[in-house]
Amino acid sequence: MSDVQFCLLLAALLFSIGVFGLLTRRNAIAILLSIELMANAVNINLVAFSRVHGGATGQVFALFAIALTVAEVAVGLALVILMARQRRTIDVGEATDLRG
Amino acid sequence: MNVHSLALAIPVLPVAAAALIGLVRPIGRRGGLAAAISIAAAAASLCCALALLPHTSAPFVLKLPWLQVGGRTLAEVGLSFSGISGPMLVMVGTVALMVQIYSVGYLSDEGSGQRGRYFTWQSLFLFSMQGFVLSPNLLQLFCFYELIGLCSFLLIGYYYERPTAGRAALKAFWITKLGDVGFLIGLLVAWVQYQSFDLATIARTLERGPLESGAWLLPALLFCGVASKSAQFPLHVWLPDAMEGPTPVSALLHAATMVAAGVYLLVSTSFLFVASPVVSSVVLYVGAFTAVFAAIQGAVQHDIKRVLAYSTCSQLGLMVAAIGAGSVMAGYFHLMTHAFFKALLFLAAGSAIHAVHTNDLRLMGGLGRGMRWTGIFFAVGVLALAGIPPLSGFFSKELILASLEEQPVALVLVLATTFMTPYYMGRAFLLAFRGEARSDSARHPHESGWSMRGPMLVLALLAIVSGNFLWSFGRMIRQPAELHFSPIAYLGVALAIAGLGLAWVLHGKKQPAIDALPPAVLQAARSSLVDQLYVVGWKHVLFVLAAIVSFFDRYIVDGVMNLVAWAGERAGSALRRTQTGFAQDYVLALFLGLLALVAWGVWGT
Amino acid sequence: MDPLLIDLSLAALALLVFAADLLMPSEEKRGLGHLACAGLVVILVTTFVLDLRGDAFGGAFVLDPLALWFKRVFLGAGALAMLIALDPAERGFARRQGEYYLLILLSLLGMSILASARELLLIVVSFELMSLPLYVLTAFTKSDKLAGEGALKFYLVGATSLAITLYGLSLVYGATGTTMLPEIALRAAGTHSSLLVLGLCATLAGLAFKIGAVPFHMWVPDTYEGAATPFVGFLAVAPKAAGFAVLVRLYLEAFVPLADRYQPALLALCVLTLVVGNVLALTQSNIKRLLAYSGIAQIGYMMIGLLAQSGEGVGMLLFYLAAYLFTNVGAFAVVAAVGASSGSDDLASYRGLARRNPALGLAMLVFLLSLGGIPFVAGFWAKMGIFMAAWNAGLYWLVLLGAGLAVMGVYYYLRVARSLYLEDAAEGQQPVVIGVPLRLALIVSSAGVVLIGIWPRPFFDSALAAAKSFMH
Amino acid sequence: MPILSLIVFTPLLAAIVLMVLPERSRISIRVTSIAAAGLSLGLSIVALKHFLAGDPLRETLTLVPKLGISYALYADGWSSVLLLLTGIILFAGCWASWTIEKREREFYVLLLVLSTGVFGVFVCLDLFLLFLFYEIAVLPMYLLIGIWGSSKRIPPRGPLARIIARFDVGGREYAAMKLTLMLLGGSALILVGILAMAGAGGGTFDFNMENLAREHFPRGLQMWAFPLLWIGFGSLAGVWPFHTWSPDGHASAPTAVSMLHAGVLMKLGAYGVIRIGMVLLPEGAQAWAPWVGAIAALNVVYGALSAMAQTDLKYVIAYSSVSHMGVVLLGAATMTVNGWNGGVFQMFAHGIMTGMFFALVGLVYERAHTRDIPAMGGFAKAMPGIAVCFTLAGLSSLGLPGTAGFVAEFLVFLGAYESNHALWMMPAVLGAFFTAIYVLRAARMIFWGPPKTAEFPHLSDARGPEWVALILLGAMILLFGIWPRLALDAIDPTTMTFLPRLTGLLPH
Repeated sequence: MSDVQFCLLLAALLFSIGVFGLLTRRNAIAILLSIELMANAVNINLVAFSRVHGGATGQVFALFAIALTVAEVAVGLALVILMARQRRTIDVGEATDLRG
Repeated sequence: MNVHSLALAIPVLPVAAAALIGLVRPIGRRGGLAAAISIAAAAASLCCALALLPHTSAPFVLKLPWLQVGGRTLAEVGLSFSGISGPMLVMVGTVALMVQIYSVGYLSDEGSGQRGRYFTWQSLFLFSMQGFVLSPNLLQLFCFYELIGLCSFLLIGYYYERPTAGRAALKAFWITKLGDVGFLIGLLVAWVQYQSFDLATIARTLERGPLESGAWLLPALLFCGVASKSAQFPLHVWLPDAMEGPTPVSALLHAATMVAAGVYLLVSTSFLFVASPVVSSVVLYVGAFTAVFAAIQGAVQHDIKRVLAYSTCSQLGLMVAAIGAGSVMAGYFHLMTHAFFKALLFLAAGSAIHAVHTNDLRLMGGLGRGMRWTGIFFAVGVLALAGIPPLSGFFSKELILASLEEQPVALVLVLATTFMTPYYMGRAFLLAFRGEARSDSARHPHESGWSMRGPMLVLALLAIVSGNFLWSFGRMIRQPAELHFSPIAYLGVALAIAGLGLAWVLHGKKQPAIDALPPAVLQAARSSLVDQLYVVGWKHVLFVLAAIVSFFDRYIVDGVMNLVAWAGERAGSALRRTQTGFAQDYVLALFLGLLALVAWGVWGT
Repeated sequence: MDPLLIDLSLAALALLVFAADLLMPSEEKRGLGHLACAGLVVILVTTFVLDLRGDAFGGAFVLDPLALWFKRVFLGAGALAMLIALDPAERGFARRQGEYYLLILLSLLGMSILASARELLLIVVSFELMSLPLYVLTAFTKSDKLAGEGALKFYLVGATSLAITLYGLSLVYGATGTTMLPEIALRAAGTHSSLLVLGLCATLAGLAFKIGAVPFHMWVPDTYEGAATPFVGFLAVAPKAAGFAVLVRLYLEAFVPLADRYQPALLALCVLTLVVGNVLALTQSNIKRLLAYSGIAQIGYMMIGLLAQSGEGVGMLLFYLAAYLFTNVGAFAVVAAVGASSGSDDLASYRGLARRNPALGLAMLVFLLSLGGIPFVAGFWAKMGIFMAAWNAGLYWLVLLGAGLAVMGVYYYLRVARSLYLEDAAEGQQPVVIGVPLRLALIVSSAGVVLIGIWPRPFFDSALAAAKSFMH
Repeated sequence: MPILSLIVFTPLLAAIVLMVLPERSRISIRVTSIAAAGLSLGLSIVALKHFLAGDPLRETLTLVPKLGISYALYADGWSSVLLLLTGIILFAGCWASWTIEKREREFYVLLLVLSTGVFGVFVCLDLFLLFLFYEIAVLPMYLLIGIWGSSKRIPPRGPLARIIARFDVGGREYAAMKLTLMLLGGSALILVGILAMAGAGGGTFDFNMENLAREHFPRGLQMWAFPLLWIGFGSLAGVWPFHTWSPDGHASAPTAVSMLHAGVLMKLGAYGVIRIGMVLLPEGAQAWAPWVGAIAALNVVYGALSAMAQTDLKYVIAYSSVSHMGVVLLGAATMTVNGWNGGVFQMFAHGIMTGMFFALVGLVYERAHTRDIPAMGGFAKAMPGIAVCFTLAGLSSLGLPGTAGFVAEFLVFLGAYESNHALWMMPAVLGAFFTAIYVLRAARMIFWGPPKTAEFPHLSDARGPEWVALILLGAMILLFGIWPRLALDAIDPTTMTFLPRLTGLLPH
């Protein structure tokens, strides 16, 4: 199997791990990390593809993606802190006042 | 004043009077004024009818398109004056006028507004009847037929605060309506078979040749209407109850209008019956049976008005039977004579009741002494009805018997009737006017005033002489009119006298027996079996059905609708549970959705 | 004119507000709101006076009638949201209100660019620029636990869907080797690589989250309930419109060659959204949740326009968005007013509103009717147009379903109308008083709803024209 | 002068005027609405005259050409007769609402808006506009019944008792909601049906009825589009089993609303079924005619029997409407000249008659404060005028000659007997007989007999403005019963223009 396919497989694996973490962990930080994992899977994809197609598009895309995820996580952490302030916990399972 | 406007005036005058009294409150509230207007109108209309009588040789029809459908005329409204309608108009006019005059005295102690209402209905009734008689086509006949039913409904229910009056009125209306359903369907059949409602047209079509099929349908359906209005078995049940109305009303109903309408319908459509022998024989036997059946009932009543009612019923049976046997002449002429003496009888009975304040024969007796005039009038009526020559009843009964010579069964039945009629009429007379008074009120009865006696006198004279109009009558309706004194005729007279004799023997003593017939007969006759049947059909079929249907509607049809709404709400609250509030469930849903999409996209198509 | 004009002026406005926020003393920050609002109105007006079209960055950014229509919707929503927010901001977070307006402006900037983006990277970036401020704004009232919770859920689902979108787009890029939409369309025409299909399905999932299509909708009610009402009015309209902008660009331009592959999936989403949205709204007792679910149902109707795969469909979608803008923002404005006076968003607090404040009651009735698709208000023509487009596209049974569900919708809208008009106010319920800006917002939105309802023709014409220019 | 537009929009203008009138000045509110109603009535008479004179009124104006929508009004024979009906009922209804106190202004506003919708449907040639007007006619009902209606709780029994209890059957809000939802559900079907016809051209829409009447739609489309229209419009016309909104709705609604709803709105449904469903989709109509006719015949008997079992006066009248609308649809299903003429005439006759009934029920209820028939009795002495009017209306409903009801029913029976299904005539005639039973029975229990309670003899008869409605409607019943050609001469030509489209397909 070619190295590109290898990369894709790796990315898919990474993505799935992220998904697993996202669904199983209750700790908000851990969840953020899992989301990070998924985002990184994307980056691997992009880099791999840019190898295939040549040109810099893929890498640029990847760089932007990294930047975006960072911003995203920053906001996320802010929200987690807010939760910690309000509820004295960062267990996502605790925040279930809104439902139905 | 030409004939056309005369003919027009006959129905228009009364309806104008009715409108005047009914709609103009000030007039309606003054009973006397109302009576005056109504009587004036009736008199005027009678005059017109009389003035028209000589012109029967020149029949004419006035028409106006009433329903324009599909660009052509579906039905017309109009007047048709002919030898058939001429005498009827006069008879109806006379009796109605007499009854109205009589009512002034009879209802003198009624509330004035009430009398206004009474005379409104009276005039309306006269209008409907004359309009009916003058109708040129089946549709118009039907319309006025129904109006007659309506008017009798209103008049029978005149004492609307008596529960019994209300019931009787509705019973009359419903049963006649039931028959009219047949009549109505008959109209549809007529249209489909003959493409016209016009009697003349239908007659012409028939002359050209009989229908290939279904010729019996129309007359059969028409006879339903006849039977209901003319109280033929088994649709006669309303007639006795109709006595709830004021006695003059009964006189009008039973002599000239309601029941006469049925027979007149039979007369004016007789050519249809001729065309189908089957139906004719049905008519014959129904008539004959009704005659006897009612006569038996009449013989056991205690209520004088009911006796008269049943006698009407049985006399109508005779007329119907005669027409069924093919002799329009006989039936129609009996209708004429009967109208006069039956009206007379009712008015006389009315004046007796007015004096004694009861209908019950058991509480009368000996009234003849106090009320000589009334007694005589009643006696005249009885004799006429019994068919004693030379009174009018004799002539018409002759004709009827003669017409039945080829019909042995019917003949026997009718002869039985001719024997029983004098018996129960005689019984009624003797119980009411002879013997000892059986109640205080009967001891010192006072004769009623001239406003009541006058009309009775007129009718009495007519009851005596009207038989002699036979020949002119025959000329008018263009039928051979001769009395052939066959053995049956003599037998008839003999039976009549025998009947009277029997009555005298059984009830002629000072303390007469009220019921002389064997108990078994009384039992049988009084158990109103037919009535029971109606009640069952009414209470235990119709209303049960209605209850079932409305339950079905409320709880099944409606229930389903509610069920749908309910199911929707259930689904809503069920789905709400999926919204758990756990963020990760949301994410999970997201991924499941993703998987579904991918699966669909990659392997879906 | 420069195609970037609108976006540049938005950015400038944002910077202006930012600077002013730094300089102004913390007492009269209210002025910022007026400034931002006025600025938005000015920009909105310029979009009408100047004839703007053209493209930049080698076609990566385009200003066609389609983009212009979306931008106007965003600007309108933004301006109205500002108006509604003025008073509550003054009351709730007077000192921080500068940030509030700034964030809304930034989000608007993101949307505005998004509407014009024809290049994957630009799409992603502007998409984020739109989304991040929304998370923050949701949690803006820091003291409110519910706001925090709503924001967290919104964020988690959003971040995840971003990752999924990115993943999908990366696959798309991989399969086609380009990020320019027209290019993608050309290259996609040949291939049927399952990689590409995988990619566009993943992308679809990501975007479905943004527009709140079932089953990616679950954040919607919670976020709406949690967030501050004035902001919800904005959140319920602008981002959804933006999501549709991307969907239109991607799926009706770039991925058209693969239409038969994603059409069934889209159809399934649409039907699910219609049914679930309506059914869930049946039994809601909190007006914000009710409007959230009904909004989901509305999204379902808009997706029908997408499914029609025709210029007419897109045009009707555009029209629907315009109608939805006025209707929904207006409805939330009323909710904001009532919530401010009664402190609760429960249906019970709407009892006898028609007597307590007839104008407000009537306005709410108008919005409800419009949501229910009743004649002579905007919503009717919106649904009608969508149905007609669907009919011409041969989606007969979808029309039947939609029409049937619309009746179900009327049921829960009437439930609100009932408490407005039929029930009498419980004692202790004061007459509702509303400030000038909110009243202005209400007047504008209800006027819009009624005008479109009575004379829809110009809107139809321009919407169809815009769509035509896009779907040649 | 755009007479038709005036007819249609006068009530709307009046409604707008009312909104600016002060709530307090009740007399000016009443006068305005009555004046508007009177104007519409007068103009509708003009419209009828125009048609009879041979130059029917017509107005046209294109609205949204891109969607093939145009503003086209046309008053043919049917329309002008139904316009007249609407005018009469509206006018009478305004008078009958004289005693409304609660939020009077809103009441009249909604009433007038509603009647604009009704007028619009009857004269509109453009299906799309027709649909708009239809919705306007239906929707105000929700508030009209919900706010001014009256509740009568039926203690739920039977298998579905629990659910029925949940929905507080008989409550006015339940009735209003049920009515609105069922009718809107119907309108959804109508919408689809209309789109099917208008979009049949493919790609473009054309909603103009006259153009559509020239088209010949593929049989397949007709086969499924007709039932949609039939059920859609039929649900408003009270077609079984979609009639269940009508008893509750009519019973809960205030007097004037019941008058308008039973008197006019149900006619919208029937009008739609014939004028749109049958005329535009002849083949579908032909194919479905047996069903339409059979269910209509069922309606007649079913409605009559249900009415017989009711004890609530308003329910009796409501069910009788169901039965009589069955007659209308039966006439339509016969597809004969007589049947159609009768059907349309019955729309008119029943409208007047049932309007009068509801007006009377309102009066009786205001006086006796009960609608429970067994609890009443002996009213004739206290209120002779009302008694007479009630009897008159009853006679018309049982089809007594001399009243408008007879002409209509007779023509329908005739049509049914001529048609391919002669036996349909039987249930119809039977239904008429049942009507005679329950109507007169009710009349007897209410007005005849001795007074049930001590205060009944002191109740007052109708007075002042209350007479207007009664006299107007009563006069109409008699006028059109005695001289039906007043309406029939207008109805017949229109029937003759439409019917050939269907009879052309008949297998004669």
